[in-house]
Amino acid sequence: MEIFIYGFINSISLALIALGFALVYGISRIPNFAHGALYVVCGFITWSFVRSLELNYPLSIILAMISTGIIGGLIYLFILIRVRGMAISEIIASYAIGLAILEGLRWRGFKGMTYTLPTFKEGSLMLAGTPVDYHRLIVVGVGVCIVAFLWIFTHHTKVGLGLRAMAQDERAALMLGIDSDRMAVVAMGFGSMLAGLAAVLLLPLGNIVVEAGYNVLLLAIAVCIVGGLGSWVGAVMAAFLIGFAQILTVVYIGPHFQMVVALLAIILTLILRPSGLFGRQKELEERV
Amino acid sequence: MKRKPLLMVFALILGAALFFPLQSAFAEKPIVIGCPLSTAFVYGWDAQRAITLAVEEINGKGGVNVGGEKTPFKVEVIDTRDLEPGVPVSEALLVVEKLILEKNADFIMGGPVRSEAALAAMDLLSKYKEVSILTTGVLTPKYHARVAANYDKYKYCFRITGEAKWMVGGEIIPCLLEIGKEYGLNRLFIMIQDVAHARAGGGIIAKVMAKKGWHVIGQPEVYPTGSSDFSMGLLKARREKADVILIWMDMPQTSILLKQWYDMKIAALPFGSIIAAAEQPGFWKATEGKGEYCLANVVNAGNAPSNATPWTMKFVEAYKKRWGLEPEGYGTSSSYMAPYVLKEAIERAGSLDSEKVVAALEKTDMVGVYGRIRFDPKSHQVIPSLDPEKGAVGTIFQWQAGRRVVVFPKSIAMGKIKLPPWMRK
Amino acid sequence: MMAQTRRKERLDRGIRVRTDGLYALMSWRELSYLTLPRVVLIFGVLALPFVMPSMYWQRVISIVCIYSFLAISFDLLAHFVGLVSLGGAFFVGVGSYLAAILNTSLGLPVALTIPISTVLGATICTALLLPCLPLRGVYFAIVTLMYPLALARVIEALNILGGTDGIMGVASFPSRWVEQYFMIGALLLFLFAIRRLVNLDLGLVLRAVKDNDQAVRASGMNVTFYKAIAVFIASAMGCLAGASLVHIYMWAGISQFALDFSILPIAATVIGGAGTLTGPLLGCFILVPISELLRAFGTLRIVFYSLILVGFIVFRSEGIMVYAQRKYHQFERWVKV
Amino acid sequence: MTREPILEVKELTKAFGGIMALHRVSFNVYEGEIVGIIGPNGSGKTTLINCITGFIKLSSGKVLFRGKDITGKAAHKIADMGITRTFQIMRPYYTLPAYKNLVIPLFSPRARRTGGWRGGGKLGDRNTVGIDILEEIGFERDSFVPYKLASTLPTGYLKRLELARCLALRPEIIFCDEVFSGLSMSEIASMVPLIERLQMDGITLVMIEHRLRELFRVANRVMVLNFGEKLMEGSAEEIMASEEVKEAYFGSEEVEEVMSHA
Repeated sequence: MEIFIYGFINSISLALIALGFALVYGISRIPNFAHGALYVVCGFITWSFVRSLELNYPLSIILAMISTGIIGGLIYLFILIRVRGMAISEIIASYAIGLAILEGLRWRGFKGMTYTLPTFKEGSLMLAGTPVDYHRLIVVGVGVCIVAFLWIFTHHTKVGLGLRAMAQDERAALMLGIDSDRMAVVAMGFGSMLAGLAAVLLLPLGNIVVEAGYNVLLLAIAVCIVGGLGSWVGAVMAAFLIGFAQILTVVYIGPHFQMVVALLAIILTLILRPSGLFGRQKELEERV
Repeated sequence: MKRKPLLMVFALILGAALFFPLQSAFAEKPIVIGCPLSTAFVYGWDAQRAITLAVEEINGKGGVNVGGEKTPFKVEVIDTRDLEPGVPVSEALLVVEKLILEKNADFIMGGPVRSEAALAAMDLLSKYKEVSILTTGVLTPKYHARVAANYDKYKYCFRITGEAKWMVGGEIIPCLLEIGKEYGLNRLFIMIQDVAHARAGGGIIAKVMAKKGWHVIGQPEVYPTGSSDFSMGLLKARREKADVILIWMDMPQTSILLKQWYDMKIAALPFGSIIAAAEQPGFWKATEGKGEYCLANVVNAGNAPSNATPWTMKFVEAYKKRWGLEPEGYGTSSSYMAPYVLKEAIERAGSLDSEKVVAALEKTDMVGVYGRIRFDPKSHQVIPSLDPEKGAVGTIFQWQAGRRVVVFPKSIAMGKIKLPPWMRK
Repeated sequence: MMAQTRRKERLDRGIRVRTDGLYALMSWRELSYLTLPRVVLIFGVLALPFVMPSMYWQRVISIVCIYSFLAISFDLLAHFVGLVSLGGAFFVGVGSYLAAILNTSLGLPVALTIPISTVLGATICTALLLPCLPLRGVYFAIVTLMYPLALARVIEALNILGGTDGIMGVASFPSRWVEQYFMIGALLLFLFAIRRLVNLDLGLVLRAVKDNDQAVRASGMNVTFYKAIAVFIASAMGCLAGASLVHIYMWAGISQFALDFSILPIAATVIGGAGTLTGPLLGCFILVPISELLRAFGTLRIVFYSLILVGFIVFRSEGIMVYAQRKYHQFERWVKV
Repeated sequence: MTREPILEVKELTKAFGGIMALHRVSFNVYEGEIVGIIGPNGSGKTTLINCITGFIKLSSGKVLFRGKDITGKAAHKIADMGITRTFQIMRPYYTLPAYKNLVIPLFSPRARRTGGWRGGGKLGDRNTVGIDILEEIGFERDSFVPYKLASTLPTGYLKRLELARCLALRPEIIFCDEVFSGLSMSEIASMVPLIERLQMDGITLVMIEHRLRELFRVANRVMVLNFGEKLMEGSAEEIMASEEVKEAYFGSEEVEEVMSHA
């Protein structure tokens, strides 16, 4: 029973981490390697709002997410827009930006282990014999709402449909009058806000550390590739797959294989089925 | 008239390379202490602060008289980044070399913080015959074992901080037994990080405690560096009704573990043989009190307020005055002592020559912040003991109501070990 | 109006006008014009160890050579074969572990361990990368980025090869000079070998694989086989770098798989000028010393060279070497009319 | 033409997801003949070639070459056996000069074995053999053209370059995918004798074309594909007379125009 509950929690947190990355790649075909950096930046911004400016917690969360979204949008506007289309320069440019942000934070003094965020609600309750603390339940609740919201947003709102159109075929969307660059900025901003949301939800469980940026990027890439780059539905499914796989390895094989699972998932998926569970990568399937 | 862009570019590089190093050679001749520390991490910057504090105090009192002539210490700290994942150890070794060759450091102090980097640096230090005192980070018993095994090659390497074997045998196990006797606990659950010294330490504790009649639950749970989910381990501890959870992790994610332990109200006492997150004074505010009742070992006394020797409280006050907070990580008091030990050895040796200083260091015998400092002549490891008069004393403290109360060894204890309320049998 | 007695004449006018691309050298002046950059490069690099002020900077030269090997191997794969591999660290790691094992357990001398671990490492890396050769673009990049991390985690989890402590007490180079001149010699050897290879028939096939692999497949050649050859050559250079790194620092551990070995060579290639093979070498000779000079600033160093990297990529400057080549062909001199 | 067929295709089907691109197409090709394949756009002509030459995995059916089953073999193995193809969208190596474009096929194992076109490959260096082949198919020898970058060549020359790439392997069968399309009348006029000379050199040609007048002049037999199914097979005259073909091409003036002139 415990495996199911904590497997579910682990999967939802993986889904939250990966959604931002999947959304950005799905819409604007940009692999946003600065995802981990945005996650950590949002954590430290929230910390400075809460701890040094003493704003109340929900307000500082919203402000932090908005500012992370703006940072994401600016990264696209000033940097990634010039390298659109050249896949490898995108990776290198976005990774270098992420590296610059992370090491800049560390140099600015955000080091050590004393940076933490208060949890939403103290205490825990017994759920079918296993103690689960309220904060984790809130995380699961918010996670499920986000997935539902994304479903509604992309299927029933104008902007959402515009984003999906661009995901399918950018040139066709351009022809129909959807300004792909503006959409890409929206996508990047939205993706960064999702990264910020994941940060705000998951960081109170532990402390805010710059190294988390690298781990988060790794997990996001693992989930998105297994789920098929570009389809956020695939990403959610893959999050559950890897989430439970990690918990099962911890219980049955041994906790020290936990990190290996995510990495092997990437390598095996790319070799066996590069387009992942739901992806349909045009350039990989037969095209002559 | 021919302009050769290629030549110009080469000239630019050579010029830059030439200009920088020459400039530092002309300063007047102090004794240079090179400190390769990972300044982005608590073990790095606390050692840096302690060494700077000690050097300022020594220079304040006129510096070191080398054969009658007063010369001040000069500290050169360079960030080795060796505690960061993804950074090659060769970076740390490059820093050690830069200190020795370019900054012409006479002595290396603090030493690379990560065990592998320190072990690798031993070969470099012996190559350049550079005396080095290791004060923080490195716990692995392999360090002084290599000095003993190959004395004339590695005789320049000293370590003034405690090491894992004594820490486990001499401090952690007696403390566990004490807790067991006092509260009738005997079910031990071990969670360690996937690092060589943690695996070794965890293994020894499991074996010895089993022999001492404790019931050790399963194999030690090994968590890779950077893993952020401990729920399964904690649930297993709860299911198996563990009394004490031994934690040997120096990664920041341990605070996730402690917060989850508190939320789950698990009836077990967290005993941090090495728990970096819980050592710092800021830990209490960071976890809003969720870290209460957690025991943490800070290897040497003085890192938590206690009165092992008259000097201990003086050091704690001086540190608080200079840096605004109590001593932090377990490298603080040992890094503070190192300049003093070096000063005393240099004055006895009367010169900066490595051979003479090594001989003088081997005969060191002074009462320091954490007890009597003496080096084992064969392995250059500081001689530990439970009594401040006889040797270097370790400290295990418990977080009680916002303060770090030293609970072990008895000779310097400031309070008794308390159990969390939800654990009353 | 006074008749103009002098006019500007392009230096390479004599050479270029005769044939398109195939140089016919008619005089010493033209011969020196063509060979000067190469001569400057060779003697400049060879003279470096003498010019360096302190022993520390000589060690930096060896580190520069290591990064240059990786930069050239990245440039070969990315520009000439179309396989963008972010896994420089993978080659270095495999090479260094092999050299350490050969040296410590089998007791082979340095002169033997480096060649053996280069060839053996290259076979192992190619074999491990074989399944992902059919991948293209972003996918190949991500897989190669993951390989070193996965291997480091596996070694850490299984606690093999010395686990997290790594292998110690590896023999070092006999002397500093041997170390430097071996590195510089091997570097120049590989640089000119690769420049020759690229124009050979095999090099043409590799460039064709990048240009249009379907056409190569239609002419009856197994594309994966030729990609494997390219990866073998690139990983040989990476393993050579890894092996020599081990012998410089007498230690091998999982941090040899660090990301720095993947990122810095790419930065050097982008700055130096992709596709010219000497460009990445120049990039390393600029980036690594500067990052050493900045070492006192701690992590600001990484912020510094990642911002340079972004700047060069975003403003898409073609890199110093390409610019230098273009300018070098436009030199003029005053000539009597 | 009662000899043993060089290539037999039996019940070849290929479905992309739900769409049935090819539905049980079977036909034979005999040594030394030119077979034309015509059909309206999207009737599966290019997919047929891709399946036979192994560029796409076929859903079901068999392909026999001189009696040996080559279904599903890798594209480079099939090409190595002598079944070469040109691409509808030309695929030269744009960054290399024209004669260097031929160095790559001459580097292939088949070219080394058979010595390439006219047997020159084994002996001389590949550049000169490349220039010989280019001259064979219409690149003026001592002009600038063979040395120009492929990216600067006009379409006519690029189409010939595709053919040259196949010739470099001394092929037994060449699948020409719309070799005439996109060429001016004069270029086609100079291309037809080239095709005829290839036939005289004993190479079997399977040509997919839309320009029916040139195809009918050259092809011995023609097959009509419509919506992935084989409509008819027969000589050029039978095709022109048949009603179904007219329906398939209903309204396409070309057939009318050809009919009136034939």
